[in-house]
Amino acid sequence: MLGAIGAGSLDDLFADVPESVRLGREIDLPAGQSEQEVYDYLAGLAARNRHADDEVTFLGAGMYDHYVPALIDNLLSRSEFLTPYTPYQPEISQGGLQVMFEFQTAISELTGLPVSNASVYEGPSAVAAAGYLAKLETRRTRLVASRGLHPHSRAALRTHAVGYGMEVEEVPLTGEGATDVAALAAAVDDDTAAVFVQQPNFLGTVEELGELAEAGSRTGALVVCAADPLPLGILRPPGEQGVDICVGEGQTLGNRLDFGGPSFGFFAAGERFLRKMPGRIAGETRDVDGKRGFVLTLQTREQHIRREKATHNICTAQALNALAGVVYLSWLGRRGIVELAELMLRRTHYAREALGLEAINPGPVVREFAVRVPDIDGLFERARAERVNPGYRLGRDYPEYEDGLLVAVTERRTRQDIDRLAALAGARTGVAA
Amino acid sequence: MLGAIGAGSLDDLFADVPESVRLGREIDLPAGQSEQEVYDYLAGLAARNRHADDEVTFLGAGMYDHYVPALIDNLLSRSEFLTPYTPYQPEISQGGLQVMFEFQTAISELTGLPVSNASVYEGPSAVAAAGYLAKLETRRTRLVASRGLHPHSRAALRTHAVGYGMEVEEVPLTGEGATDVAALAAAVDDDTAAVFVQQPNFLGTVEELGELAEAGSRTGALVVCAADPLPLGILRPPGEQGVDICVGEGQTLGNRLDFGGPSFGFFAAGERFLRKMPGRIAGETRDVDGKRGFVLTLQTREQHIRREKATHNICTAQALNALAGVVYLSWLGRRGIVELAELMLRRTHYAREALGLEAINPGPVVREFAVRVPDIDGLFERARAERVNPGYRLGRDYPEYEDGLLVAVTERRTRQDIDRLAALAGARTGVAA
Amino acid sequence: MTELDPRAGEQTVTVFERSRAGRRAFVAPRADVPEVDVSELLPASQLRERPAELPEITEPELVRHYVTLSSKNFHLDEGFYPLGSCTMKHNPKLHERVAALPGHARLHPLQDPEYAQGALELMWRLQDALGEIAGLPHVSLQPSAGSHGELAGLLLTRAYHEERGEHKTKVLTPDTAHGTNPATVTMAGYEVVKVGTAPDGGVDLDDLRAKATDDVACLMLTNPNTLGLFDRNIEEIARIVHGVGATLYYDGANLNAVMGIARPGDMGFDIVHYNLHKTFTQPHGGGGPGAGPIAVSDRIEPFLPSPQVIRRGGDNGAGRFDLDYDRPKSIGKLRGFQGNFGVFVRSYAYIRSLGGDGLKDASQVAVLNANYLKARLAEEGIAEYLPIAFDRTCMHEFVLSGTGAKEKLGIRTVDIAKRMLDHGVHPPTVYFPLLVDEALMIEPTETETKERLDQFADVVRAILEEAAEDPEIAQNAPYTTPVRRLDEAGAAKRPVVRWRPEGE
Amino acid sequence: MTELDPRAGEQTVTVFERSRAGRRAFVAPRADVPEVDVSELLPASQLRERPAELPEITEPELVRHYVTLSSKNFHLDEGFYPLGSCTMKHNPKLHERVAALPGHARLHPLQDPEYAQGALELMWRLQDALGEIAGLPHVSLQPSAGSHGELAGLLLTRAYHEERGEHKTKVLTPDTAHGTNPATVTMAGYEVVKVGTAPDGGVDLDDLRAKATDDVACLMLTNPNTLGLFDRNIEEIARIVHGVGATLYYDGANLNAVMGIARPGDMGFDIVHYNLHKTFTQPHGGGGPGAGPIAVSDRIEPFLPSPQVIRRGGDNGAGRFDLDYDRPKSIGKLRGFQGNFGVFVRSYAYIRSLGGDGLKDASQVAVLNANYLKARLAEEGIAEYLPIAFDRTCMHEFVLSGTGAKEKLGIRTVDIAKRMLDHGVHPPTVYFPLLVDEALMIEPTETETKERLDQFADVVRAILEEAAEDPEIAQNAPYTTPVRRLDEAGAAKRPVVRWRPEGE
Ligand SMILES: Cc1ncc(COP(=O)(O)O)c(C=O)c1O
Ligand SMILES: Cc1ncc(COP(=O)(O)O)c(C=O)c1O
Repeated sequence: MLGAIGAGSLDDLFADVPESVRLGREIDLPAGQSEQEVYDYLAGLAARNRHADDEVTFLGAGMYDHYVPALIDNLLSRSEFLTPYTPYQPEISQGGLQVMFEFQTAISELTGLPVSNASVYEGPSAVAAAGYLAKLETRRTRLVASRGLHPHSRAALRTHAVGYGMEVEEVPLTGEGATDVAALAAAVDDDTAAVFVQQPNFLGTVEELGELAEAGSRTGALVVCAADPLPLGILRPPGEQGVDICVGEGQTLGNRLDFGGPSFGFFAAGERFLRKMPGRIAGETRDVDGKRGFVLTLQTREQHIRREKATHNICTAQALNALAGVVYLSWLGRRGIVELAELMLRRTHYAREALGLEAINPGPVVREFAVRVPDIDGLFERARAERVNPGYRLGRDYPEYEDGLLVAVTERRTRQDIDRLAALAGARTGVAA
Repeated sequence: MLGAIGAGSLDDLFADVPESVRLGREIDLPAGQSEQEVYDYLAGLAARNRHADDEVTFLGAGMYDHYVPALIDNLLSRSEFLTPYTPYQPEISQGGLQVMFEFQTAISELTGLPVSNASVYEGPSAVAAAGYLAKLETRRTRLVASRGLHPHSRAALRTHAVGYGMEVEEVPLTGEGATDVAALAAAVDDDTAAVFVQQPNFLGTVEELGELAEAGSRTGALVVCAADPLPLGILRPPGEQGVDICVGEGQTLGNRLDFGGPSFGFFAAGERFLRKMPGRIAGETRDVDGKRGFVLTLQTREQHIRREKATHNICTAQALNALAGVVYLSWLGRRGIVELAELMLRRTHYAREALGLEAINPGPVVREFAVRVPDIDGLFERARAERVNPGYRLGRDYPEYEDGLLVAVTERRTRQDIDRLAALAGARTGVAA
Repeated sequence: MTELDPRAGEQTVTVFERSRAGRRAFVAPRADVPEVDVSELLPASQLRERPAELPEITEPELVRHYVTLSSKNFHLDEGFYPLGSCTMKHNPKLHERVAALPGHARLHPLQDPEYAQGALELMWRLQDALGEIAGLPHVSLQPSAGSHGELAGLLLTRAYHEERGEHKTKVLTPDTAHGTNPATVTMAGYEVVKVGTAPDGGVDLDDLRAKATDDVACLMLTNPNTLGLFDRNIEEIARIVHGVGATLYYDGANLNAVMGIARPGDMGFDIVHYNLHKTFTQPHGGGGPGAGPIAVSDRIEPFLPSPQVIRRGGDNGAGRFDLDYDRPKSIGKLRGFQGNFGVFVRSYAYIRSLGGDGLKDASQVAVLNANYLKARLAEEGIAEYLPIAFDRTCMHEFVLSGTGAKEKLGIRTVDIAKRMLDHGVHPPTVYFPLLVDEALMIEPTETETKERLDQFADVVRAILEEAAEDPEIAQNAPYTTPVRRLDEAGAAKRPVVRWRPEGE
Repeated sequence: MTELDPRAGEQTVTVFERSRAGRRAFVAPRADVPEVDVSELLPASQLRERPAELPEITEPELVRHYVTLSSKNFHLDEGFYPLGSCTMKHNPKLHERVAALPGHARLHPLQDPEYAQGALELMWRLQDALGEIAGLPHVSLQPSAGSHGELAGLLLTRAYHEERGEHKTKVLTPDTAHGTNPATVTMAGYEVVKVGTAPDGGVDLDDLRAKATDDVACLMLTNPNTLGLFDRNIEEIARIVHGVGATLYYDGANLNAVMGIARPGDMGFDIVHYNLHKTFTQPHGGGGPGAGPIAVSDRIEPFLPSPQVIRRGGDNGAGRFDLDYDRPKSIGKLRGFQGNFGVFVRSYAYIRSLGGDGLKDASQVAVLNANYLKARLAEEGIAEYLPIAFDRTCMHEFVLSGTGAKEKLGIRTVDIAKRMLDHGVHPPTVYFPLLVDEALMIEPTETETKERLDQFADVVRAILEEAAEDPEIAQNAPYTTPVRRLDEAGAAKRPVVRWRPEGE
């Protein structure tokens, strides 16, 4: 091959690289290994993690131990889905494009908003992307976020907002662990570009979304709701309650825990935001023979066309994870998502009662709830020794709940599991059936 | 749908089933469960098995802990390979048919025999199938088997031979653990249809195949060799040494342990046996447009065409497992199989020396060897407590080696593993490098 | 379009032809023991002189080769596959997941039972469930597929008779029997005697009575039979067969019709095989793997293959599972180890998923689907050309005859089948059972939807209508497949069964 | 052939259109807690009134739907995919296996570090390796992709300058820059200033000098640049940029050219992002996921995102890995949790498989393959129509211009690309970089064989020859794909971005 090129050696090909910036030595890394050795090494590392099958875990706080059906693994491992890149050539990418279109439809159904994109990175950066859209749309300078918004979402919003030159102000929770409507109403002013709430909120509280939206939009700010898509199977959709933009973390939809990623974020909004959305959007069209087909559409929003005028800089997103999401939703189906969400709902309330501890959010909750644990260190010590993980300690993110424990319940946590945690937490007995 | 049929109820469809043979109750089995529950239940059972990653295992004796490359899982999980049935319609089965053809080629290369079928069930029943072919071919009544043939192969041969009306006689091993050539020569007579040997034999001994074939075929009996296909990467092919039929267990070629199956058996033979082979055979041909293609060929041997005159009754075989086999062999490749077999060879000899115990087969061995262990019960007790599995105890199958231990070595057993076993077995030190 | 398709003439190449010297996918693990020369370790006589000509290819190209090949297969996850007698039901993807758990997939078959309790319990529970489903108490999971089960059945029959000092030489099989039945009879050292079929599609009782002589060892039967019909006379058949001291063998390939409805054991069968890869969902795999467990009555039990999976001691989970080799009357081993365990895991997952009532549902829907499709194919415009062979309520499958199409349209069953390929459905089993001229044997299974059945009926109608206009279309079909009709005769006449390098 | 293909006119349907009331795949686990009415647990205001219209479909039909859809995708495991700037290298299947290990895939991101030591060690080792490869000591794995890394880079730049009390408002990007660069600049609150390209394809130094004013915060550069050319003046560029107190940002999308050869850190870059999904093998996934870690020099380190993976205590495996949140100057979190860990597992598997010299080999072969293909495409019969944009030794990719074809043959780059679809190869990146008219940007990667490169050259030649005879063939291509040219303008004018039931 060198001959055809007219080069004498491989080195000749790098003649443009000035000597002074050449490495001049080997990269200082261990020598390459065979497949078997790399497998053994990484399996050895993996064995040093206590994963969700190694313990009974009530840990949630943004990612949840749901059962991922086997067909998702099978479909995602197909080279046809696994190994193409972004569908730039629609004629040979109808599979991926139609998946995007179906994904958009499912997200639109769940959120009650007419338009959805085909995924963004993940939850908290989706929240930040909504902030950017609010800036483009309103040209205002302030963002207001409920403390019921995931701490990571608030953090990501703050980080990104520095870039687009906005400030983020927080609205406290009530004594019942819900967003304080009055405080929200008070926090917005004519400079407020958007308000951010979460449904259910970080503590698992089912928020009065309509009231929040009304209060938050008082001065013309956009209302952004971060939502867990699974409870949306039984909760009134944000789009029906005055929410302009609904974003969220998609891990709960057929994605692995993966120590935090990759998963996907979703981004749905009212029709009027369609041309300001971030990320890829698939649209339906016809080919020259009149055949139905799908394309990447409204690309004039995107960085590769619009460059510095783009509505976002996102390029590579989470197509494979979003595929898992739409397959999962189709697997659950119209009735299944209701059954699953109701099971979670009932178990969540059962668990809160079974634990018999002081509830931080005593009102309606789904999938998660927060309690005060008098001897929280002791509980963790006892529980971990028995391979039970009681949940997420709120102290780091919420000094006001120093002794707070956030307990997540999914369809994988049986009543028996819950009773076990209750016993560890010192509850006298379980709840009567 | 019942309406279209003109039936009033589902029960009407079963009117032909006499009341007296109806079950009249539910099947007495636990109620059906969700995917998640079935998964949890079976995962719970699986967790009660100590598998090959749970311990350092030297267990072999017919199935071996080889590394199966990830691409095999990926390819085998493809619906295109996983979910068709036998390629009865060649126009829409070229994938499966070409795989068979490639498989046949690879087996033919390894065994040094010109024709191979596309798989039989597994090793020992492949041996039995060779017995049946010998009967069809020679119309003689006796079969002679070396005690170096896997005990399961000898057992399966005996079981099947009762059906086709033949007796099986055994030839002992020498004091060095090789088939006794003189005894073999003495055992064959004019009624002998076939002799059976194994390479390497059950103890890991590399047999003098040419001498055995010469002795065994003295009176016109067919020479059948059961072989492990992986060492054939460096061993002289049976087909070059007077062997008529080479059969074997294919698990070592990219198949899982699976507690014994499914794997595949292979069946290769001289050209003259082509029309007497059992099982499916793919052949190359052309379509009406002159395009190269593959079909199931020589089907007039098979049960669905020839019925009681078929050369075997096999129908469903091991297509998916054979696919793993040919992918594995292609993955190893021309040089890789040599490297792998040489690594096994060296480690086997290293291990025998390291153990420092009395060798039952002190001559050339590959992948496996047998030693006498003075306190074999003690060794197992010590080793199992440390999650080391020393190997296979020969006592049950070979009363003559009551204290015998068969130690298998693959590319997965490192020198460190071997030294650990040696230490457990009381060897003073490992071997110098 | 072909003239605009630059790949239309592309020829397939084998993986061997993709080989290029020096390439590789495999990398050897580090050599950690002394690199002794191979010639010091092996006798010269046993050293290979030149390497086996396996391909030299990189991982990406290897993956592409097999991915590309795979895409030339039609498969069940693509569309309708009503291959009669093969029960092409959907294999839930869960089954692949549980089979792949390291505790299953990486378990050595000779692991000490103490460390394989989970696997043995699974086998024990599967035996138990299968026994309950067939109504016969003793199960061996060992046989590798249906035909292996059949062989086991006849070896058991032989052992049973021999113990009683009876010498029998014949085995009866109906003329509708699957080819494995007579092939098995021969392999088991018996002579095949064919029994005729009555006008209603069942066993001809008179013929059976005439042929059921004292030297008959067994009648092999499937019920419903390969015509998809339940033999109403099954009790009388059992009486006749048992009357001459023969065993009654149940070919379980058609068990999918009757789970939870009627049990072979209750019908009088002594020995049953199951095709786990039909009734109890396996991935089909391009023709395997499968498993053919057998169940038997008390009198046959002593002869079952060795080892048997048993539970020792306590009843309620307290017991310990073991392999029992102490079976002095056993016919011995049929194969290595304990059978196709990976297959057992899948089938047991299936049984647990469905439960007792789910299995019955499955059979009912299988029968419903078959009858619905039969009704659709009995419509005008189809039935004239493809009349049903035996017009009764069918069970899980039914058989049409292509005689009408042959006579009236000039197209044969093979042409109809080939034209189906262009429509993206798999043809039924064709030219079987032999009894039916130009047979099409159709088994939709319960995992298909009404839309699929309707679509299939529409396809059949479309093919017949098209043939009425121009029979050559079907006669020369298919057109849209990776290759078209292949020269099978030539392949058999000058067999090329392996690739060889140019010039070799 | 179309007239003989009964499926030629078949229209695709969405999974929603396959829905039939009452069907399902999912079965709910047993309800084991009291079945309290939902209305007792949720306020009426928050109760959904009608269920979300998700499909009702069985598992087999669901599988078929997506398997069938998938087969409409061209993909890397099928054939050559020289999509410039995307580094479509083969992702070894091992990577999927190790990522799927339960210890990785089932690990909760908030697991106590004590019980996640393996994961943290992997991340720590990956950081270490990436730092060594880029020649910059401090790595954050957090950004989700390249563009996210870019944003992080500019936020770091801002934090750095702010700490020093410097207020800067502009960021320089070359006119060859990828679209994400200017888009990021805007999102990060800076103004974009474009720098021109010199006749040799590198940065126009004069223009750079003119625009490198005190209010410039950063120059974003990729080297080799998007023309596939290594900028020989990189040291001078660094001097100019650093001279005005700006940072030099390395867009790592093209790192695949220079691993083990030259390191961005040694070239003078302050901040680097890696596209793990390009250089360090990810499965591509139809457009993700990926990850865009960043590496920085000492002076930028204090501002890195939080948390950082660190090792506390002993050096040799004795240490304990932890997440460090105590980073007072940090720009904060860019996203949830610790980043795309599953991506890290794959990339680290890659780095361990190749080792230091293997990575260098990879870059060398990537460059060799690009230059070989460039040479093949510079042959007579091709180069007249598709001249290379900047004719120098290229690095891992190169850019052709379709101007010749447009003028001499009347076909545009888009036509060539569409006709490639019929040949079964993926077209290069087209119409980028903007600087080159009718651009074709070709990146073969090192995992391709010479045969693939030759085949691609043959395809290009065939298309051009064909166009010389009849340009309409390319102008109307493709012909063999599941759909043909699609109405993109119509799609954008009247956007239909979700399915709706009839009548809604
Ligand atoms: C009726 C019948 N009997 C027996 C068999 C043989 O079963 P197997 O293929 O499992 O050996 C089949 C398989 O097609 C069959 O349909
Ligand atoms: C040169 C260049 N820079 C930046 C990017 C953006 O990277 P990502 O897609 O990971 O966000 C790309 C991706 O295509 C690229 O090619």
